[in-house]
Amino acid sequence: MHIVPFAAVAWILGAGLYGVVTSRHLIHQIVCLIVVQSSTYVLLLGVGYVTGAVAPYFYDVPAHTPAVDPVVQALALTDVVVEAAVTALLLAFAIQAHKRFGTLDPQELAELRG
Amino acid sequence: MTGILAASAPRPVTPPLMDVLQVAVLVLVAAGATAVVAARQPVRQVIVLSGYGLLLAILFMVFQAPDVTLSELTVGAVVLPILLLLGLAKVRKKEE
Amino acid sequence: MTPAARRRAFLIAGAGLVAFYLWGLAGLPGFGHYPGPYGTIINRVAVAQTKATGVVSAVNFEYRGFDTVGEEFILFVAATGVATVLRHLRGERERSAVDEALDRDAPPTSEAVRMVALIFTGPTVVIGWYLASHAQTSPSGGFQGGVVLATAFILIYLAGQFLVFERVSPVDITDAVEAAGAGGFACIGVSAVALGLPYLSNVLPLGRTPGAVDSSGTIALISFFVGVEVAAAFVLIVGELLEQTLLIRQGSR
Amino acid sequence: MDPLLALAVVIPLITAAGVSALTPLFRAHRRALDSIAIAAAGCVTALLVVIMTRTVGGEQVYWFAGFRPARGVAIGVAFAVDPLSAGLASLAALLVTASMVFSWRYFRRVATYYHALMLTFLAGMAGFCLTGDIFDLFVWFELMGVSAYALTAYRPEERGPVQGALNFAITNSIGAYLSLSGIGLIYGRTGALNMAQIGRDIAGHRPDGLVVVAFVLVLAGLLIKSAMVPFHFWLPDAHAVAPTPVCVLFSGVMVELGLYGIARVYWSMFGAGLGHRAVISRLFLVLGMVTAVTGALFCFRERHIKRLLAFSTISHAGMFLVGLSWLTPLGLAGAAAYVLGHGLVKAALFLCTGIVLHRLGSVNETWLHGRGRRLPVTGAVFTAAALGLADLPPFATYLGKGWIGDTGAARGGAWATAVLIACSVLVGGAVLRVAGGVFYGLGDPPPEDPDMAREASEEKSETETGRQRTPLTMIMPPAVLVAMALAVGLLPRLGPVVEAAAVRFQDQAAYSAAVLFHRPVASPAAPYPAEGTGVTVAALLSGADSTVGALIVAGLALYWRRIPLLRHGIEPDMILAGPVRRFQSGVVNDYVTWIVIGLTGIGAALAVTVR
Repeated sequence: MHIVPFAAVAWILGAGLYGVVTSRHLIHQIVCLIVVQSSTYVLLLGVGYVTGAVAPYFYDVPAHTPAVDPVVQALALTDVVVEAAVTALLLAFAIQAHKRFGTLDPQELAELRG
Repeated sequence: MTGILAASAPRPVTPPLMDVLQVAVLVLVAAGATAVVAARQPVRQVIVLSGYGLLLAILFMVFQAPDVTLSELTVGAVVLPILLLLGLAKVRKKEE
Repeated sequence: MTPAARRRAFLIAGAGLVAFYLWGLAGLPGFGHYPGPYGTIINRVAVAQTKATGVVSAVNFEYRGFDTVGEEFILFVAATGVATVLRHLRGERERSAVDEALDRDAPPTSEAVRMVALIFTGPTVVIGWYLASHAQTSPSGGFQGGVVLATAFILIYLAGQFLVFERVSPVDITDAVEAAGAGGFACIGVSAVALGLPYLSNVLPLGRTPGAVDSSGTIALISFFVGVEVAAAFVLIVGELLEQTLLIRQGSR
Repeated sequence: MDPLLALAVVIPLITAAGVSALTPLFRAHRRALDSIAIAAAGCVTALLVVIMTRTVGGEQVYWFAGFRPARGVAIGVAFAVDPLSAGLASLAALLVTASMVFSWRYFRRVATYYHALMLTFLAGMAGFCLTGDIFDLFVWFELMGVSAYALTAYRPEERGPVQGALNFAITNSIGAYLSLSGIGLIYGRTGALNMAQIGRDIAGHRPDGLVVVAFVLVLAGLLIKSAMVPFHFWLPDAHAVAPTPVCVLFSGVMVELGLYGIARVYWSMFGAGLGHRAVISRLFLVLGMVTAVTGALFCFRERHIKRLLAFSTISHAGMFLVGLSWLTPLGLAGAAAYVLGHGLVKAALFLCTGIVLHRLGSVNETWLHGRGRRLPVTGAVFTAAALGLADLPPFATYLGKGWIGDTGAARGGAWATAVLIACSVLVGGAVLRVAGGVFYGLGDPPPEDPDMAREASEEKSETETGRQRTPLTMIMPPAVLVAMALAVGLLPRLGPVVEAAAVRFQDQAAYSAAVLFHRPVASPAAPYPAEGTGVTVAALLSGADSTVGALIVAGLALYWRRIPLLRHGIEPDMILAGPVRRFQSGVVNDYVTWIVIGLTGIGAALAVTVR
């Protein structure tokens, strides 16, 4: 059990990178980039998890109940925003590229560019 | 919504059960990532991505992170796919 | 490199990288045994210090609030950048997207879709507002709330075509609102400096009962500004994309 | 605590939000917009200079929201500033101001977008320099990156910019995510995000897999940002297409920020815990050497002036890393002085290129040959800057290069010094070739390279071309920057001050005492006995050598076809055309593959040596 979450992290990272490297379609490539980043969420939240603990909300729980690490959750939230921002920007680039080059294949883009 | 809030409430979860649940979801997430990468047809891929976002949200719920669950649901499973679909719609229009 | 060569090179090197990464991951304390101290301390002191029961929000908007300032501006830059890249270009017909929406060749939205969209708009706004305004108590906060609010605008688009979307969110206004959201957050911090306190210090009364709507001082306020900023940013981005779509549909005839 | 530290980042952010909130207002009054932006940037520059002077006596620490650490455990975010970080930040602010002034008359049309993005870019760079928190570092790294991507694609109506921006954004984002993975790892071990605290926690244990992997992953993003071979491919693509005033920032300071990040994470976090100084030193040395040589070779065969300058930046980045690689105060001081001098002259070179583009409408060296005679002033400034780039004393560059050489020679690295001088000769020669050919029409135009010509001809729409006279707002900034490069080189007592700052930067114990226990150390301990920073004969000689060499190389390149024996010889610099085609393919997939290969190589090297 102890290694499963982290093995998953490494697997997701590898899969995402594989997608980025082999992709022949910019938007597909952007989605693969999202996968690469998703590995960092799993890593952060996995690192901060405490077995049998509650979520870090003390609204209806007595204080000092063992809770999981709130910091990594805050970091993951920031991470999600970054993901949204970068994806939107890349998507805009891809649309422009398609408008200028008429293709979304990185290979062809490079050839057209010379 | 309520479900998420419930997840944040103190539930005396017996670790073994939790373990099984977590391992199951983790395996699903890893498989989901592979599926997203493997889906080469962009529109289909975006649909798969939305499903992957849902899986991640479930995983974060199991990791006791309701906050991240919410953002992953809204961003990863809904808004980003919409953006990507809009982009693809435009690109497809051009190709015709 | 040819695609095949590239794939081969990656499979070798990538396997190495993953193995290397696993070597590091193996050094982590076992899953479920978070060593602390950071989170443990925060969990112990946060409620007393900030009167917020949602500790994640407390970290986001108080303990590590400065990260969130940067985060909001990352989103701000993304929206600005999307507008920069997708703005109407020289040579392209300058007709605004609004009148294009009338005669676009996509099939008009069916009544059913309109109804559903309209029905859902209200609840969406309510949920978004709830999330944005309860950062200090429950799992929620400006970011999630803002995104949900933005989706409400998308629903309006579904229901009423681009025409209404444009009318509900004219670019200039949205732009201003977004900037105001991001800038407002930064200015709250400055108000602390003006009072001689460190940047982003919690200058408002914290309230007595943890988790009450008036509790947690600036946390709730910041969360609100973040909500505004995020909602406006996403509306801007979606708006730009829609505009592009319509322009191209028009141009492709 | 000194509120200036926070304001240095907050002022540009609020100004950016303000100008874009008031967009409709500024449509009519563009000058007001320009003035506000320039004023904000200039004000930040002044702030940072003041901060730098205040930090000479010891690190300045600023705890946001006032959460000071208790018993050495930090629960808030801190800025921890020392002279070097403040100095680099003020260089960034200065260059932003300069390029804003330059832009006063440069762009045909300009929306508030440009100013907002420039200001957020500045805020990102300043925050990156000043922060003492590893995740905060990541946040400002991303803000810097996102602004840079958007600025690269500022002219999306052309083919180049979008493609360059895509390669830039994808490679750098992957780097950022790898760095974040490293941060997650180290957090899992130490449960801390404050760099000083992490450093204390991992010090004293034998470095295990986690520490090594975290180090390499955190390094990944910084190596990509600092364009180390083989992580550098994005840089020429981005530079060739970004608006010239933006290139000033990319080359002048953004790449150097990547190197600063490497130095920061090494000396504030990993240094003590990682140990194996010899291994780390060797690693940095090899990376730097390969980068310096590759950059110099590719630089020499370029005809597209902006790309040529971009490759020279890669070469210099390599030299800076060589300076760091000796791990000595003098090496770090040399790198710092070199970065400062290089930033000033490189910015001037790019601005002059912008003037050429503005007046003559091209950046193609072959086409421009002799046509620059109409721009005598620009030519003079460009030539002066080129000489500065070739380490001509008394430009600040020669001091930096000299110190790096001294400390290297003291550690049996004389051969490295020789290689670095050779690189300076090649790079300086290439730039002087441009100066002589374009502005004075010496020799023959270098042979045309069709692809480069096509690329260079795309630059037209960036600015209103064919103007009759150069506006003062365009020629002043480069002239002032070159003058400053000279002045810095002539400063008395520059050496001791910079070396003292370097010693402080490298003393990890003093850093964590100042950050975690509010006990700034007055006189930090140097890991090595301090070495002389006087104006050594060796420094003067090496500077003079590389300048003379550069002049000779430039002359050879210009008059190659007139040397009798070699008249029918092949073009020396076209030999490289093949490799450039193969590696600089422009396909982002290739670039990512190279990143993975490079990281795996570094990881393997450390895995076998660090035990």
